[in-house]
Amino acid sequence: MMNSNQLKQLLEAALFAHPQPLSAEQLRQLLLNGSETSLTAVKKALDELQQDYQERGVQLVQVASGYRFQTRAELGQRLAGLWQEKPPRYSQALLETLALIVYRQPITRGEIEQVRGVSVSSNIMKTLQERGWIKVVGVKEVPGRPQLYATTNEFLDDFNLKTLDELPVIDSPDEKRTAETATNERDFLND
Amino acid sequence: MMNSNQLKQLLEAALFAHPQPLSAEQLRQLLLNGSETSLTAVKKALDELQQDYQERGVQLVQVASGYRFQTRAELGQRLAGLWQEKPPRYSQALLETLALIVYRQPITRGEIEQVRGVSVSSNIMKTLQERGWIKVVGVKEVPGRPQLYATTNEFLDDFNLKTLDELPVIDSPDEKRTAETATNERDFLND
Amino acid sequence: MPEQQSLPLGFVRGEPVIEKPEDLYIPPDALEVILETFSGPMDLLLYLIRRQKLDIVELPVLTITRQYVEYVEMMKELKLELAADYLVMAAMLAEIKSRLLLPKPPQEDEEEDDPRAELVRRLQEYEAIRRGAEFIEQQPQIGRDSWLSEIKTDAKDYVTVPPPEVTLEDLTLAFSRVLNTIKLQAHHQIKREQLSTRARMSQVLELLQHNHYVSFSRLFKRSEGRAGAVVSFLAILELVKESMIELSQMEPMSDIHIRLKRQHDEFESA
Repeated sequence: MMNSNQLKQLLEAALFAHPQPLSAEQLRQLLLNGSETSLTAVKKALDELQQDYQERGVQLVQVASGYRFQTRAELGQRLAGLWQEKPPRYSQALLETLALIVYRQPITRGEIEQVRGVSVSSNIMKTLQERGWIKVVGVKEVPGRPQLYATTNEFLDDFNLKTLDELPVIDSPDEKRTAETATNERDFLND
Repeated sequence: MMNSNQLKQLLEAALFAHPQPLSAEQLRQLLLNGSETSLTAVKKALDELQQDYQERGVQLVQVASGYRFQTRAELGQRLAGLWQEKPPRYSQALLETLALIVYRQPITRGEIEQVRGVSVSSNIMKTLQERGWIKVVGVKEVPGRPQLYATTNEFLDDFNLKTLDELPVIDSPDEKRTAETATNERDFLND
Repeated sequence: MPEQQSLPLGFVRGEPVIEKPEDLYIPPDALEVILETFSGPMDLLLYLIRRQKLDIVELPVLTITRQYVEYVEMMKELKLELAADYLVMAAMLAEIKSRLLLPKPPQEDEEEDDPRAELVRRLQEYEAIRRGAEFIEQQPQIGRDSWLSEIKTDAKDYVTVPPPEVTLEDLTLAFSRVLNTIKLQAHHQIKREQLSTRARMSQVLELLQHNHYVSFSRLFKRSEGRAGAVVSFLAILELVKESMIELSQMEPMSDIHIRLKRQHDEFESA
C-alpha cells in the first residue's frame, strides 16, 4: 500500500511525463492496477497537486479528457521566445467557421455557408480537421445527404475547456431562439 | 523588471516545455533578452527551483548541456504502465502449427508442413518453444531422424486445461464420427 | 443624392483606422488588403451598418445597399473570384429594396411582413457567430498561450511487451482451418484419434528419452483404471505402427520391453 505522499509523487511524475491528459480513472488503471488505492484517493491527491501548483509556472488543469500539466497562460508571450516558429494565428473566416461548428453543431457545410454568406473554403475545413478540432458525426437526411460536423474532445483540450458549456452564450436574450432552445432543453430533460 | 517569483515561474515553465536541456545562459538569452535580469539571478532562481523539486515526483537536474526536468528515478518502473501496450497477436501460421502439435502430437515439423502445405518457419517453432508450450519428446526413426514435438504441462496450465482431453473435439467433415466421440462431446459440453 | 462614402484604409482588430478622403488615390494592392479583411458579404454588411452606428433592426436598406454595391464594384475590378458571393448579397439587397418600394397589397393579417426581416434575422445570427468566434479566440490556447510537457523520463525503458494471448477458441479455429485445407487436398487421409492417446504417445516417447528400455508394465498405472490402460495400449500400438518404438520380449510370457526404434540397429540387420 502506498502512502498519500508517494501517491502524489507518482501522479505528479505521470502527468509531467505524459503530455496527453489522463483521467483519474486512467491514472488508477495504468499506474495502480492491482493496488488497493481507490479512485477517491487518486482524486484527492490530484486536488492537492492542483493546489500545490496554483502559484507555479506550470499548472495542473482539468480539461475534457482529463488532467494535464501545462505552462501558466500568463507566461505565454514570454515563453514564445523559446521557439523559432510563431504561434499560429487563425483567420477571421476560420474562426467564424469554427464558431458555427462549436455553437450550432451538428451542422453541415451548407448551413455554415448560409450563415456566413460565403462559401467555405476546403482549406479551412481541412485545417480544422487536421488539428483534430472537428469531425464528421453523420449525415443530414436531406437531398445530397451532406455531412454533419461537430467538435471533438481535442478541441476542448486545446482550448482549455472541460465542456462546451464553459464557453459564453452568444444568443442575445431577446431573441426568439433562446426561448425555443430553452423549451427544447426542458423537453429533453423530461424525456 | 521581474521579481524573483516571476523569474522562477518563467524558468520553471520554460524547462517544462522545452524538449532539450537549457543552460542558464540560454534561458537568459531566450526569455529575458533586453531585461536587466543578470545571469546570477537566473542561476539563483534555478538553484531554488532545484530545492523546490527535491522531494517531488519530478526533479530539476543539471546535465552537461544544461538544466532539465525528469521523472524521479525510483518511479520509472511504475510509470512504465503509462506506455504499456496491448499484447500483439500471433500469426495464423503460428496458431495452425500449434494446433497441429496439440491435436496430432507427437508430430514432426515435416508432418506439419505436409498437412499445412507450406514450410514452417524456424521462428514459429522457436517462439512456441520459448513460450514453453511445446517441446521435443524424441526423434522419428525415419531418414533424417526428425524431432518429434509435443505440448508441455505449461501449455495445459496456460490454457486452463487439466488434460488434453478437455480440448474441444474437432472433426474434419469427412471423418466418421464414432459413438465414442459423440459421448465425449456431450461430456465436454456438460462440464 | 447621398454623399460618397469613404473607404477605410486599414484595420486594427477589425475596426477601420483611417477614412479615405474622396480624392485620395489608393494603390490597388492596398485596397485588396482592405477587402481581404472582410470574411464575407455578411461581414461587410455588418461593418457598413456599424459604421452608421445603427441597430441591425433598423436596417436602412437604401443607404446600405448603395455602399455595399460600391464595395462590390471595386472588388469586381480587383478580385473577381471574391465577388461572386458578394453579388448574391447585392441581389438580395436589391430585391428587398424593390419590395419596399412596391405598393403593398391590402393585408388581411395584422402583422405586416417586413421584407427586411429575413436579412435582419440573418445579420443577427451572423453577429452572434462573430461573438462566438471572438470568445473562442480569447480562450487560452495550447501552442499559443500554454505549452505542454516535454520533460524527460526513463519510464519508457521499463516498458515490456507482454506475450500474445491465445484463447482456446483461437486454437480450435486454427485447427478447423487446417482440417479444411486437408479436405481440399483429397489424397490426405487423417484419422481422428483420441487426444488422450496422442498425449500418451508423447509421454511414452519422452520417457524413452531418459531410459533406454522401459518395461511395458511401467506404462500402465493402476490408478488410471481400465480407461487408462486402453489409452496406454492404443498409444503403444500407434507408436509401433508409426515405427517410432519397438517392442522386445526375451521369452514367452516374460515382461515386454519398449525402446526407441533405431534405424540401423542390430535387430534389423540380424
